[in-house]
Amino acid sequence: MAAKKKPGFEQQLEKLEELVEGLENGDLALEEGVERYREGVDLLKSLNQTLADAEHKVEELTATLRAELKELEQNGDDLDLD
Amino acid sequence: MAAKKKPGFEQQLEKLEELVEGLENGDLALEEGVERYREGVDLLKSLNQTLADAEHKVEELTATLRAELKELEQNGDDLDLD
Amino acid sequence: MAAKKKPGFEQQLEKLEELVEGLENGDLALEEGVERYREGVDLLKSLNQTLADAEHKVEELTATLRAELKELEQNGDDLDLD
Amino acid sequence: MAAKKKPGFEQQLEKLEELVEGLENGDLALEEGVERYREGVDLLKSLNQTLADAEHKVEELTATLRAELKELEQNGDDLDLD
Amino acid sequence: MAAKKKPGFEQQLEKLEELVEGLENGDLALEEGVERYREGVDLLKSLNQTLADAEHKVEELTATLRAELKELEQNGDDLDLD
Amino acid sequence: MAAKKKPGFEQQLEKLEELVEGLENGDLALEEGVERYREGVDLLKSLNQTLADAEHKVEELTATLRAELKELEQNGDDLDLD
Amino acid sequence: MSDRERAPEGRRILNVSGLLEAGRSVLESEIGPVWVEAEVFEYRGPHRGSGHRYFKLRDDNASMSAILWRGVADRALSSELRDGQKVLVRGSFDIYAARGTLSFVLDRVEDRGTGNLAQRFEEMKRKLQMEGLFDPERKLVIPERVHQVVLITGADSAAEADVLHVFQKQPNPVHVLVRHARVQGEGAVPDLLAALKEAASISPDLILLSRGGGSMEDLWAFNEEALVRAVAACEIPIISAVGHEVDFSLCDFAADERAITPTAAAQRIVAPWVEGIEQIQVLGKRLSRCAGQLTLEARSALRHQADLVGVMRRFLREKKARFERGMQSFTAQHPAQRLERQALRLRHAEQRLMAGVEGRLHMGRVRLQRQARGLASASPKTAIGLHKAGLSKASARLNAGNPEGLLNRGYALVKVEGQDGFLRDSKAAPEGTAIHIQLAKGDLRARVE
Repeated sequence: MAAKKKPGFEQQLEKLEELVEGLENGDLALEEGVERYREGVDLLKSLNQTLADAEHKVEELTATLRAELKELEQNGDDLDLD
Repeated sequence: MAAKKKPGFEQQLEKLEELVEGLENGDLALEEGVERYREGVDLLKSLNQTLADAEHKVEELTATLRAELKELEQNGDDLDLD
Repeated sequence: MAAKKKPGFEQQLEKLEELVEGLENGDLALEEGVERYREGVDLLKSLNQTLADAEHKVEELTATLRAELKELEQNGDDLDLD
Repeated sequence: MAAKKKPGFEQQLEKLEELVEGLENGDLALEEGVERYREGVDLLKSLNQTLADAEHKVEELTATLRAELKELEQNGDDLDLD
Repeated sequence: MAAKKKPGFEQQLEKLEELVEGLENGDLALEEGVERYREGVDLLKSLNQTLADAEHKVEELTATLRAELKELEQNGDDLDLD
Repeated sequence: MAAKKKPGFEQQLEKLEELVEGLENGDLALEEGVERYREGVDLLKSLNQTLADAEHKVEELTATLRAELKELEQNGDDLDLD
Repeated sequence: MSDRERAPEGRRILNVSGLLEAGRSVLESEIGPVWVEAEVFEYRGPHRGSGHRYFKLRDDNASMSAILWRGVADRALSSELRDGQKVLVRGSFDIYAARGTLSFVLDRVEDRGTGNLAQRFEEMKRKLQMEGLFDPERKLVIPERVHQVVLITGADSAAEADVLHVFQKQPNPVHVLVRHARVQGEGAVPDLLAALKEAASISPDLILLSRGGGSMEDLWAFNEEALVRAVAACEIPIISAVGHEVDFSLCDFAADERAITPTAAAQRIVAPWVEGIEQIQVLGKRLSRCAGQLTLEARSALRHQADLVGVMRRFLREKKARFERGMQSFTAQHPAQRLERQALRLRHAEQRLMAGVEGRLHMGRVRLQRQARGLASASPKTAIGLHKAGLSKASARLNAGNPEGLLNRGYALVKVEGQDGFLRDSKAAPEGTAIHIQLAKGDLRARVE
């Protein structure tokens, strides 16, 4: 549902890295630097969101997984009774 | 009766193992990793489901056969009942 | 929105530097000297404004960024509880 | 707005100095001397006005510059707070 | 405005000098001597007037100049505050 | 205007002296002597008048001259005060 | 032993070889050579290379590796051992150090004999064996994990209970279809044959043919040729679990696999499922461990890039510094000095201008004064004075020559009234002539008498 053509987390991260490097080199014009900063902030926001979403999803999945494992363990306990 | 066209338990298990190994190698992009994780959890659920499905299922073969025969009769009148 | 054809910060700064060189050479007529001084002051004003605008924009963005970073760190801590 | 074809300050000053030399040489008829003096006074008036105007303009500009510098310092403080 | 065909101060002065020399030589008839004397006095009067006029004009010009300078200096005092 | 046909002072004086010499020689008839004498007296009167007139004029002119000189010197003093 | 010296705390530390050596010596001293009654299991005959026999010995509950060295076998065996054969053996434990495996090494082998039925059993077995009915190539592969199994067993039998107990106790998705059949006595074989047919008709993954233990007579139905052949011919894989571990039936040989007991058979089916569950659990745990890792790396990577604020601050600071440098050099160029210089030049010109004009005026005045004084001194007053003196002298001389001076001495001048010239002859003045007499002082008018 989420991202079809949206660049992935790593791609965005690389873009952010490039951006930071560009800013560190200092050859940028002031206005360009500010624009890059804005892009960087947007990227970071987007990355943060992506990460939070991923974490949320992972948490949900982990909850499901735990439940499944618990169920399995109960079965496993039955096993141990033998 | 249960899983005929559904990928077999072994296949699913193998797939899960591959998936876990892939995740453990850790070279995956975040979204891919989460997706794999989801697949893993789904697989685990499915496996668990497979296990849970037929549990304690004991039937009389005679009854089963009768039921099948009945079904056969209904479906194919042409068929010899003998 | 602001500057379309307005010369960039660096261009203005270079212009200012040229101006200073011209003033240092000192061969200027009185009126020209004053005119240059006026241009210099105008440039300084404009540069100052540009810089202030940039700083303002950066501050705003930084506030956003800080919020994101805070979230980034807090979320990470939540994750550590796992 | 100011001087388009009006001779510049330096040119006027040179003219005045030539005039003074003529007066100092003393070969001039009395009436001519007085006439030159009148011209000299006119030139002086004009030069003084020009100089005063320039000073006034420079003062104004300097005031503007000071204000900008003050603002800049304040902004600079803001920046350091970051 | 002043003297168009009127002989200049120096010319009159020379005439006066000639006149005085003529008088000093003393070969003149009584009436001629008196006449010359009269002419000399007239010339002197005229010269004196011319000189006084010139001085007056110069004084006026100087006064104007001084007033102007004073005014400018008051403005100029503001500059010294810099 | 002055003396065109009127004999000058010096000429009259010479005539007077001639007349006096003629009288002094004494060769003249009484009537002639008286006549000469009368002429002499007339001449003397005329000469006296002429001389008095000249003296008067010169005095007047000298007064004017003095006034001018005074003025000239006073102005000169003013000048020196400068 | 020397290890002890390296362990000052008194801990005894062994290496693996040492431990195994210790184990071996304990086994040797504590157990030594013993007699064991057991069933041969997984017997494969002489090893192709060495001629030694490697197999297993077992009872109902346990099994162990056994080795019969070639030399011992040659001496102790009249014929090759076979699976299921009950034997009395003597031997002792040995540890194969390279693998750490424990083996029972035999030095004596004695067969535990069989009865009358055994004779028939052996004949039938030999016959069917000759036909190749028991050939391993004929055997069907038992599926790794069985989903559906048909259990053919006696109604309310211990075997059924045992099997179902296993299925119920352990988690598995196996669908068990039970087909009760008579398993001994009259009609047992046809019923079993019918059961086989029915079972095969629904194509399960596996058929489990099971019966509890009993005497050879009790179990004999499972040695009947018809059933044995049907079992061998069945297209569905069959596991045979007839009797106890010591009890062999020909069905066992004909089946695709033999289980020593019904319980063992059930476990054989369930075990892969249990293993599967364990596998799933392990994988599940590994999976959940990956979960944290997944976002952790992303987060740390993101945090690593999070110094954007600092970078931007440095960026801005540099810009600002350059601006400030420019500004300082500009403010150093304040035009005040320039203006002052110009003002100075102007003041100088001004002073010179004023001094110039005053000098000019002064010069005119001085010249004029000189001429005025010259004029004053050249005034014609002196000349007038001189003329005055000359005139007064002339006046004196004139007076001296005045003919009227005679009158003072008493002379008188007489004129005929109205005639010029003095009267020098009285004749010229008859009586009555009016005459004019001029005296030194005053005139007289008279008439000649």
